[in-house]
Amino acid sequence: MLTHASSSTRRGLLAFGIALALAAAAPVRAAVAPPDTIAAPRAPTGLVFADIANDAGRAMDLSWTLSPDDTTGSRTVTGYLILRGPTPGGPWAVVDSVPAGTRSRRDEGVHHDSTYFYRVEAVGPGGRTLAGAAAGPAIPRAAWFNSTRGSVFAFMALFFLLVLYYMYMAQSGRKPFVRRLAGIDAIEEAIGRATEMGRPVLYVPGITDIDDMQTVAGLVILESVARMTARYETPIRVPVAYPIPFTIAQEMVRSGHLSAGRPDTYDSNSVTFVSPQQFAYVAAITGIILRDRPAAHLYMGAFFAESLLLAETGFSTGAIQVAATANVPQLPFFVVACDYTLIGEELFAASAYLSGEARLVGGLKGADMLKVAIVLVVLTGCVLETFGIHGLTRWMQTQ
Amino acid sequence: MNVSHDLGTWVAAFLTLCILSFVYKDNPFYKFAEYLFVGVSAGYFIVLNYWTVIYSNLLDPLRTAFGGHVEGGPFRIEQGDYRALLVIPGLLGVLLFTRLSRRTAWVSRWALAVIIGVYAGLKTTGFAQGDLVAQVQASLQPLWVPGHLWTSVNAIVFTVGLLTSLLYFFYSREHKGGLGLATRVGVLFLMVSFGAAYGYTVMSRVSLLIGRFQFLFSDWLHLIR
Amino acid sequence: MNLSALESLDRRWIFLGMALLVAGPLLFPVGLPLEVSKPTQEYYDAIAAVPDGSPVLVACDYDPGNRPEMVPMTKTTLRQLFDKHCKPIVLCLWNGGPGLVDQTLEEVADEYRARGVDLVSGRDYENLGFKSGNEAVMVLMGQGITNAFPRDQRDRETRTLPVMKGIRDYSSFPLLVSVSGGYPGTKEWVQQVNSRFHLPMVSAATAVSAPDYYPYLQSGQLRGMLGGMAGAAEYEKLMHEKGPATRGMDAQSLAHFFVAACILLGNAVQWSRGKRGRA
Amino acid sequence: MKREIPLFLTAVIGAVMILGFFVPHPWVSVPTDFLQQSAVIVVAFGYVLGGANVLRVNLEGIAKRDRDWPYRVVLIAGMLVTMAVGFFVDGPRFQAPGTPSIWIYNNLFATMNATLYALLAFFIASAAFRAFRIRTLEAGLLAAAALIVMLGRVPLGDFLLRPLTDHAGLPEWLRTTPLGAIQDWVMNVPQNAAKRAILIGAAMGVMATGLRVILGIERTYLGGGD
Repeated sequence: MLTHASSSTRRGLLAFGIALALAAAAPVRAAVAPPDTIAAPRAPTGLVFADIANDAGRAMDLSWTLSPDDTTGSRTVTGYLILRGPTPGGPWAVVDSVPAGTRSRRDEGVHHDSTYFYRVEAVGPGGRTLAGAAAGPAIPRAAWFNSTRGSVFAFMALFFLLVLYYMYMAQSGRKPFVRRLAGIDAIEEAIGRATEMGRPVLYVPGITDIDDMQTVAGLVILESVARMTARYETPIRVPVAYPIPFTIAQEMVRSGHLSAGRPDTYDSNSVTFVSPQQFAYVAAITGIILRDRPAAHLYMGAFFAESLLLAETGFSTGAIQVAATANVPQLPFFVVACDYTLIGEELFAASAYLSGEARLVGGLKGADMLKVAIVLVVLTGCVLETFGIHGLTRWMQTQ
Repeated sequence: MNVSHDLGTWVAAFLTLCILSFVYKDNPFYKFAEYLFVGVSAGYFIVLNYWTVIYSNLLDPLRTAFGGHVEGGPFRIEQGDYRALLVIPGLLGVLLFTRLSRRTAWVSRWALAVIIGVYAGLKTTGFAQGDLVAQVQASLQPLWVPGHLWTSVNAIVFTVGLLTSLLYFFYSREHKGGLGLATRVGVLFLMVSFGAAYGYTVMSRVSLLIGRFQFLFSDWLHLIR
Repeated sequence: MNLSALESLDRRWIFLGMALLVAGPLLFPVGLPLEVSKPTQEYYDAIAAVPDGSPVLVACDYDPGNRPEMVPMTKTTLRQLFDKHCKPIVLCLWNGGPGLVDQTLEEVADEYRARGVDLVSGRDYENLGFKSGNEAVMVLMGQGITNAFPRDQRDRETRTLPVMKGIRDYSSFPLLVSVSGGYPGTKEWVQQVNSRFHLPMVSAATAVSAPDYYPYLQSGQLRGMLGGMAGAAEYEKLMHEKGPATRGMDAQSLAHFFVAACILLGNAVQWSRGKRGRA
Repeated sequence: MKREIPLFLTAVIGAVMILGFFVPHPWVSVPTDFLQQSAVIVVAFGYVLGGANVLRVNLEGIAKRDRDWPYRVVLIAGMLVTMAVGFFVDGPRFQAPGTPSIWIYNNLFATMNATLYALLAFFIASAAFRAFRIRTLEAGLLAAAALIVMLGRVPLGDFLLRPLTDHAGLPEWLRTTPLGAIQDWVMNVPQNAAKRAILIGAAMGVMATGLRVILGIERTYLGGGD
């Protein structure tokens, strides 16, 4: 594994030891035939090397034609040694040994952009024979661009440019049109209903930590929700599973009250830290649902198996429930038990729409444009494939 | 009845029943088991991460680095042998603990920034290649295969489902007219996929219960093989 | 029948029904006949196509929470590999998993040792153990398996193990088997390793995540897949085993019918109430 | 200082990681490899920190004598015993067969972990009964697909149908596994199409987030404060 000169010598010695062991074992294996009848094997020929494309220059592929004596059943050849040196004249170091019948090897002990020469040697009980000339100069090139990933680069670059363009547009005042999601109306309706009934709103920002973007989206939506509840003077309850989202949730609710012009109504107990433990968290939420009887349940964020318990308990109290998650396996439980469910990326779209932040909206618009591009690519590709033209499909094949 | 004589199995069976009692109602036995579980798993995670990562990927290589047994050469970093450089992640890891105090918590952002940066990069490229490009590429299929009517019908249904579902998540225009029609078709496909997910989730959950009953009946009570 | 009585049904009656329907067939098995589905067959074929004796990377990303689905799959997979004299290189990226994964591996190895097959840990198979970091570990392994895992589950130095000789990075493996309980799991291996390092892979997944992996199956990113306990049971059938998944399928069948009945009955109750409401 | 340096670090590191995907040259790949190794290590510290947090929260609970404080004592006892055994009794080979750590793992951790998830089987049945409402065409389709998959994926469905469908004149799939075959079709065609759309959409969401994090627009992870 190590490439420094001294280490490759060490490695060479190791491989040489293996070769000696092979040679030492050979007389035992050749016991059936008298040892003196076995001649040294004839040399392997045609050693060729090939640099591996699109790599960091850490390996060189070698292949050769077997020694004519390397046939099945023959014991003349027991294996091959691969030798490597910095010049056609050596000094040579054994870098690998392979058993008889092997035609190729990858030398992974090279350093990028250095010059190497290779030789291959047949080993048998009768002796060792070095192949005629050294192959070289072999230079493992370190590539500056992995050309098999061109299509990934193209899609990524297109996407980033679109997003940046629309962000720029949005910031310079030409905010792109983004339709209002039906889910947002549903959230407002639920809050309105809770206000009418004089009961609190329950807001659950998911069960994951801040490293999950769904939690972030959930907390962004929380700010808008808190603004609405502050305006209506409806209490809000926010149980949070992790410490960092907890502090952020507090801030979001406070700033919601602030931007509604009601900093005085902010209740520091409305956001509570529960426990990252899934079932303890669920038990706390179902406790709130059954005890405080909120009239609106908003589940916005990442949910796992607990979605089913939340949706069912919430359903049984007759509250309006709106859910949003990008955890697809949990969506069916929300869809059947909630009044409205934001599906997958609608969670992020809602957070962009509600925050109204130009850059988020710009990002949304950029993603929309890439969707149009994908629809066009799929349509074009399907037509091309139907007529037996595979160029586009092949270009998108990546490594 | 020939029940188990192993203390561990009895402890495990007792805890299994404590937790299963939750389906009757929340009770002290369930709570006992739940808190014990949180404690044991927190302790176990610390031990596990210490020995398998902090010790083997950080402290052990650092000891070698500062113990004077430096092998290899100038290129060892290329081979993933970082030695003394590992002081950097070690320091960042320790910085995380400034979170325990409110006043020093901002220092932990440095460590957090490194993690967030690494995962932002990894996820962006991983999703771009594995999900976006590879999935779009696999969708480029012939819509008409002569002589294979059923294959062709499926290819067309699939493509219609894919494109209309994709358009459902289109926010730049109101869902009216042609787009409205497409998104209404798309939502039907989405609902079928949620139904399938529902069915498979049922299968998963039932399997877990089967596993627990298999434990109680075989390991503990020896009722079944 | 008066459905309105069911409206206020205590849900514990449903729990009881579920418990009885699962327990019954476990105690008194029937053994319903199984048909092998296409993804399962492909999973089996992909492993069968691996050259005999080669090392195979087996990522066991689960914890005891998924045990009834994951462990039977892992065991049958290991048996298919050991039968081919392949060398499973096992690892686990889930915090809760390494103990369970290690025992599963050792139990299967013990079966073979009991039959007189000479299997030695570190020579014929290897458990690299746990590593935190999810995707970062996966990509790091592309630079060198032993760089990510300098020491294994038994605290041995992995570089010196005979089984690791000749294993450098992903190019040393003909196949990756991802036994996946969720995140991180098959999806992340597809994104970070299958595409990036061009390593063919198959997935043994929980039923919850199986539908999510169907697009990968269609695109060829996955060569085959076991979906949930049903997939595990079909795989056992292909391997001529009568394992825990096969034995659980009767209970599984009844429980599915029970849930289906709950959906229909629950809605019938609602509809009858709705009609009365309108009348 | 408190915000700028982390934002700068994230931006540079994120950009280098993306670059490392396209550029195999060691000048880029070596730093990215080092960053990945660093991430692995820092994440492990994160778990230790998580444990320290659990300890702190529960000690506070006990000090305040809150409602659940006796349970919190159980929690802390379980945690400390597990750690003491893992660090001082077993050491780095704590996962070898027969150690006290493995006993705790098997009989306490694994048992309770598995049983907590098994509870869901009960809840899924009651949720099916009480919170699965077919009020719209969409919900109807969802229910139909769910029923087909549930009954088609297990042997009992086709076993019961076989006496009805096993007639010589019918096609093979209908004769042997009618529900299984429909289940296969649902999974491979309509559900697969929608899943792929969701997958592609989610990929764009992640990429957009990645871009925002790198540009320093998305900074929620920095938490509150100045």
